[in-house]
Amino acid sequence: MGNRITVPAALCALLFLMVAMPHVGLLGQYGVTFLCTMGIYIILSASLNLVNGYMGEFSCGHAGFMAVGAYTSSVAGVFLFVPDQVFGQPWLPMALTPFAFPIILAAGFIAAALAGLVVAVPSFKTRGDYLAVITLAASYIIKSAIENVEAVGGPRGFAGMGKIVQGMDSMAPIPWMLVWIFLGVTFTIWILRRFVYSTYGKGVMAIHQDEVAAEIMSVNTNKMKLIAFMLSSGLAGLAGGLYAYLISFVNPASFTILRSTECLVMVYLGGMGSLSGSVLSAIVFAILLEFLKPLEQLKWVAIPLLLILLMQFRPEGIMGNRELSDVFPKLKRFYRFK
Amino acid sequence: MLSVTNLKVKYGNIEALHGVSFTVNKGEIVTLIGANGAGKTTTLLSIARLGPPEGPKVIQGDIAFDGASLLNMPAHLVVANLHMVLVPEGRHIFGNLSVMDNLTLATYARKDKENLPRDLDFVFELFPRLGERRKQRAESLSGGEQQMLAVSRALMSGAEFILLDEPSMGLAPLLMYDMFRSLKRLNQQGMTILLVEQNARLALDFAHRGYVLDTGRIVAEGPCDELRDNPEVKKAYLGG
Amino acid sequence: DTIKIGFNIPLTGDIPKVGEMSKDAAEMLKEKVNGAGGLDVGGKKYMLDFVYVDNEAKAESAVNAALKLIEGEKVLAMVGPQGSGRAIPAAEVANNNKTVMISGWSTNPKTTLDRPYVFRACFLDDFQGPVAAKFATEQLKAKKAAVLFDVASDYPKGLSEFFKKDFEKLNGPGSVVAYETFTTKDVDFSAQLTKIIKAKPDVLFTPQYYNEVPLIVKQARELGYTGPILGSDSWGSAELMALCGDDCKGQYFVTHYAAAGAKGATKEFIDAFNAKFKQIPDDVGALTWDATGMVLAAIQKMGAISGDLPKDREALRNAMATMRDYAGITGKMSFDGKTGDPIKCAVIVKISDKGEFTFHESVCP
Amino acid sequence: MALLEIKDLTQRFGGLIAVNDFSVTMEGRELNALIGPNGAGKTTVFNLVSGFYQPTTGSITINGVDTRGMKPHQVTSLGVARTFQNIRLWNDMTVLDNIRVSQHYRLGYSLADALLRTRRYADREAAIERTAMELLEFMGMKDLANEFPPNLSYGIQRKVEIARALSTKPKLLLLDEPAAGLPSTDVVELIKLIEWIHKEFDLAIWMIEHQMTVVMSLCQWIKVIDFGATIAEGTPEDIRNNPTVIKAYLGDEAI
Amino acid sequence: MLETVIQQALNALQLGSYYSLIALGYCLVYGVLLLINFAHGDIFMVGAYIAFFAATYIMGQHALIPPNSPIMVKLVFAGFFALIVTAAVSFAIKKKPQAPGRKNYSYPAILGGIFITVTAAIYYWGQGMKLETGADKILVFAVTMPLTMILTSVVGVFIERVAYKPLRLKGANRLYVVITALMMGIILEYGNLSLLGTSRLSYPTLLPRVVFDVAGAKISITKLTAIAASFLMFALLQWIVTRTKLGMAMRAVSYDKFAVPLMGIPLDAVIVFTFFLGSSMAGMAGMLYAMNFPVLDPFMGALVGWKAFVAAVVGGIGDIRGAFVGGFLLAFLEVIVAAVFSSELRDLISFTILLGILTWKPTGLFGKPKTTKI
Ligand SMILES: Nc1ncnc2c1ncn2[C@@H]1O[C@H](COP(=O)(O)OP(=O)(O)OP(=O)(O)O)[C@@H](O)[C@H]1O
Ligand SMILES: Nc1ncnc2c1ncn2[C@@H]1O[C@H](COP(=O)(O)OP(=O)(O)OP(=O)(O)O)[C@@H](O)[C@H]1O
Ligand SMILES: [Mg+2]
Ligand SMILES: [Mg+2]
Repeated sequence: MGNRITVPAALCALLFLMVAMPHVGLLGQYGVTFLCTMGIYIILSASLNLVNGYMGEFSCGHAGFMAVGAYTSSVAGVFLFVPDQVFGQPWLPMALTPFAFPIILAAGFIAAALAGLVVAVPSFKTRGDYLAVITLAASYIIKSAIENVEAVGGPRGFAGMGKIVQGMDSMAPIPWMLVWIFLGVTFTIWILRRFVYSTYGKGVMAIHQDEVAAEIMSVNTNKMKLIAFMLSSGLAGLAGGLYAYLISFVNPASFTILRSTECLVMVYLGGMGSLSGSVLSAIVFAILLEFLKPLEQLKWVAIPLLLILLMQFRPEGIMGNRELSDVFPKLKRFYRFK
Repeated sequence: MLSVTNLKVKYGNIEALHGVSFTVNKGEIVTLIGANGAGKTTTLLSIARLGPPEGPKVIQGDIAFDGASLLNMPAHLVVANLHMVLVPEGRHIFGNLSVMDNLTLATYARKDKENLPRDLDFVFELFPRLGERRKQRAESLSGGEQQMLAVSRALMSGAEFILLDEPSMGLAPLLMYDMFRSLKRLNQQGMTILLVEQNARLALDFAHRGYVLDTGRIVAEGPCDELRDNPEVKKAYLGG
Repeated sequence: DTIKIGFNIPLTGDIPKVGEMSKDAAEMLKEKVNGAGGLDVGGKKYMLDFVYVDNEAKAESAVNAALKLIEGEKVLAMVGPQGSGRAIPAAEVANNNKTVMISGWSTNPKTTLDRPYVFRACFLDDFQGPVAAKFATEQLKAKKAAVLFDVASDYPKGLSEFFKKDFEKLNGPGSVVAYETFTTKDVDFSAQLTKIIKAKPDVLFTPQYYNEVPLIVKQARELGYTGPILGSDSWGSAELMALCGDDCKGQYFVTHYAAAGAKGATKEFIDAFNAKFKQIPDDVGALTWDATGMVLAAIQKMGAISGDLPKDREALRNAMATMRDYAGITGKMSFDGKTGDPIKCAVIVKISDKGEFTFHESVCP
Repeated sequence: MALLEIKDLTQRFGGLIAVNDFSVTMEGRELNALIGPNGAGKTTVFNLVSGFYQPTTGSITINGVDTRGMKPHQVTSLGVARTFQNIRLWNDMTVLDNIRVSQHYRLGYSLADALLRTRRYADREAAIERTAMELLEFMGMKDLANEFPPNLSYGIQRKVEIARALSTKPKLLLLDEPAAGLPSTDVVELIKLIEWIHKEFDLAIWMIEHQMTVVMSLCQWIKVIDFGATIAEGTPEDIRNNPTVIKAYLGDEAI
Repeated sequence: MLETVIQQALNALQLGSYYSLIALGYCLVYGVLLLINFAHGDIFMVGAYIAFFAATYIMGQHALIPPNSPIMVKLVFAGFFALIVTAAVSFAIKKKPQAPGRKNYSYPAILGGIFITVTAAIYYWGQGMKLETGADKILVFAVTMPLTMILTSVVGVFIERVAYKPLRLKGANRLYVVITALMMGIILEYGNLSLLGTSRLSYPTLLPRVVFDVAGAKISITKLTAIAASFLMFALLQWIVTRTKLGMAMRAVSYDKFAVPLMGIPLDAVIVFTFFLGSSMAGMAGMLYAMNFPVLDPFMGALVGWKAFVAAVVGGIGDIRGAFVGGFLLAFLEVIVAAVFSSELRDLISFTILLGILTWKPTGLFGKPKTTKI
């Protein structure tokens, strides 16, 4: 079936470009990092959309889970590959880094997903703005916990991931982080799309629109909430891991409420319950952030102003709860949303 | 007293009424009947001046009360100054307030405070159940009790002209008949009533004149007895 | 010809003042040099071209900014980022791209740790801490000390730890009777101060920023603390007195240079700055001036600019690493060729009753 | 063994007793009604049966399974489905999705299947969709499959809600005032529909309704409650002529 | 020992009074529109700045009109300033929903009075006379407070009109309004930053720096004022919301906006009034805060705003008592943790406890669980 391969093909082509362009000097490191940051934003907004968009809760502690993922991945990596005064001698040779990296990220994913429990369990009984505060508190707790762990440098932050990235570079001279982040984004979208388009995942939307009806119509609401929260926070953790290796340094100050706010803005800008919306808004947001820099302080007046205006014209976000394929039905020819 | 002329309204860009005209004279009971989605509620909302987002937007025609156009009068003044009150479809009671608070709130814009006790007694005598539930949070009332509360609110607000949208919805037969009897009494004391009712037979028994609404247009009108005998109406709305 | 130098500074974000000060100082230096017809490198005059990129006080944008400067702008060297949170990741980038980076303000050891291309213009916590401890013990005759600092901010935390260590070394274990913390952006310290006062210390050491000091001091006084309060270089801001008023008069702090009663180059700098921007430069300004100055000195030391960027950057790095006794306005600085950390003296400043920062004594390692 | 067996059920809300030891047993394939004045406790009984409230005292067993402590979705999986007094459809989902999601308890595949798109997933999804479409076809709403509920008229929405309930393959269907808000003409249709469903799907139906035309023409056995307690029960005939019921509930029609 | 306990209690009280004052503002707006007005923290910041300029201006320290400028300039300026105030006041009165439609001729009189007095006052102080004695400063305090409250509430209402109302009329999901509020907050912060520059302001001491001694524990008059204010405001709001019909109307709006006009209640007026009240509280809080923590910067509202929000919710958002108690609860938690355990763990422990409370009481301390009737 033709329409089944077009998307994978396109993705491969993109990946190839990303690897090739830097080599022929079409894409500098600056461009690469910019794309990377964009990618991380995409993961963040898409993952938060599962909880805030599809499930209709108001989680504003996404940064917390990102932090968990970031620190777990960093520690795991450093523990395995880098000599460190706290974690001692490396266990594995650098040569293994490219293969071990997915595992390192997975560690971050799992840790964050588990941290998601802190929010998921209360969500059985609590709802709406009360849950919002629980998520907020959770992120404060996580941040302040990290600040108190000397082993990971407390507020001074934790470094050493740079070595691993260099390690990978020494294996093969390609923009590794870009590749990983690209894969991360693809994975995120892939997993989320499959989830929300299965009848299984639609249970989450049922909860959003009428929880009572959902429960009585045989949807196991608690289970669905658990899954949604853990998946969402897990992916945030993935983003965190990638972030940590991109910056090759993490400190608690990078995971403040402001970070969560950014995620929120992207989700609602894109549209509650629209993956393509989240992706779009993330891209727009990243571009705004980077290219309005010349405005200096006024940038932070301009961006919110823009967003407010945008919401005045599209009170349901860029995409509302529709997907690109609903707006441009032609796209359906290339991939099936089932 | 109330005259609607060639009313066209839209929800967003869907036109729901395509030029509706009718009149209600003082002291009359007039009923609007029609299938689901005919536009009955829409008509009442437009008269009560409830606009977007929930309500419809008037794009043509006029609604006049005693000759003066209502089109740019805010909804709350319709109640406060003209004493024309709507009992909305779907109750819309204030669930977070007690039954009593709901009734008190209905008297917000009322000037003749002296009549309050009288009306309260009237309401509680009509719906004893509400008396018993006085203190209860309104959202936990049963469906029918909520309907009673919705109607009572209108009665408490010192209405002289009352718009009823399916008042009998979810009411037990006994209560329903009691309610219609009391409304009749009020009407004899001078209250004007515009009634929307699904049970066409009942509505036609109750009202003086009626209009039949079909997908946003008036398709038949006249005194109830005539309408009752009108073959189309029989077939389409009285179930043969 | 021109020489391009990049500045990676927080023009927005939550410490915009730092960015502003750095920029002003840099601009001033540029005008000074260009006014004199440019920088003389091996008999050839070069005009200076400074590029400022905002890092929003965020780690990732610091990295982006660094790359933008190094790649996009093709700068010869990069000054900043100032705060360690940004400096460390940016340093990684600069070092990987073999470009000289010098931070004016970052005191975190990680910043320069085995990164040959990364330097700093300020002394580290492990020097400033002991100085403060020594001063408290010897000059203030303190037997018991209390510390109040921001745990969530790496700079005060590091400093406090070193102070504690050394003060207890001098006055025996447990002589730091209260070791209290708060978190960034807190404004109410009464709970901690109450604890501190209860412990009856002879001196209160609080290595906080100039915008927090007034609150701490005021509340300490209101809660009945009468003893001396000792600070660190982060006090050394023009704004301190404007914000603090009488409360801060008579207090001491360790810093790089003393504005009032300054002599020679330092005084010139301050007067010029004051004339230009209507405010006394704080330590960030001064350190940025010196950091940039050192880079320029190193460039001159290179002898000639080949125009081949990688080669020049390499040469510049070597010139920097072997810099000896650079007479900066914050004191003499040298690099020992091994680390990027300068060897320089600290100054103890007393806030006079006129509210000026007066030179009290100078301590060298 | 009885399909539904309620023994001395009592439900208190703070001071007030909404249901007062109420008992009933229903065998499969019955078509019964529960009527009574407003606030008598009818809906509360339904809420208790569907597991939305936990009874203060008394027991509810479905096919011999005691439902105490069960969550609603578990009760539903025992074969009890219901509609609501005021329609509760999922408004941002198409009619089709409404009916697919309500088969959640018998999806027959796991999260992993959903993410990996295994064969089992494909088969089950197909099956679910088939069931849904068949149901819609049966009820003559096939062409509405991709409509969103808010765009449908009140009567159709009622039908969709019934379809959604049926899609859980219930043995017992609880209808809470299905005729409320329907014009007389539609009521006639509704009666036909319910009759048909009762025949076609071989299930028991228990309904709350205030419109006597519906109750009298459909039900075999009617239970009348007031203040949560049974005041009368019997065939339509008995009830129509039962003085207590007339006094407490039916009243006289003259306006 | 006892002394320290009392001292810490007082510390907690004064810290709590700020949390409560801000939380009350959150709660008020939430209680009516179910809108988490994330801009509130920044409106509070604006309040502090307004208070600063008002006070310094009145004390003649400010170059708004230099003391030596010609009489006319002063008069014109004073008149203009007075106009703003009067406009604000008239707005407030006119929109008061008690008397829909009814004409009331006392307003023009009142407004005229206000106009003249304010002009006079501002002209008088416009001379840039230096105020030395404590008494004068207390006078300044007395004038600045209401002025701040009014001006701040103008800002708040303005934001509601331009940013929130349009969305509401478009029937947008309430979370979009919340996000708009977030954006508004950022705009206020950076707007301020780019207007006034990066250097922070130092609030003048208005109240004499008297420090009372309660059994060895110390508390300054400023702190006492804050505590008193928070209790007063609480009482006032509690009265409005639970005792008056207006308050009842407010609660009704929160449940079903659609039906409110059907009761003859002017919906818009109720909403405006709410924002007026809420923002004026923020203004008051801002001023008291600035007096006690005299370093003003554009981000001062952010953290305390978030914390107050948490407090309001833990108390049971929408319930006045909840916000009030929540504020103090948070403060006491923070202080106790800092005092008993080590202060490093303050956020960790106090937020864990709050999280615990919410898990144990899903709708906060005072929030009523919504009975979903089906
Ligand atoms: N909020 C709305 N948005 C869009 N369309 C609407 C809205 N409300 C009603 N409509 C449409 O307007 C038409 C008239 O609806 P209305 O509710 O007035 O009919 P009705 O006669 O009251 O029906 P019912 O008997 O179900 O109450 C219908 O086609 C309906 O789909
Ligand atoms: N959650 C609750 N909290 C308090 N009281 C309740 C609650 N639910 C129901 N009630 C009360 O219990 C009584 C029974 O309610 P129920 O909804 O069962 O009545 P009903 O028989 O369905 O009436 P109707 O025919 O009007 O729907 C009512 O008086 C109602 O006020
Ligand atoms: Mg209707
Ligand atoms: Mg019921």
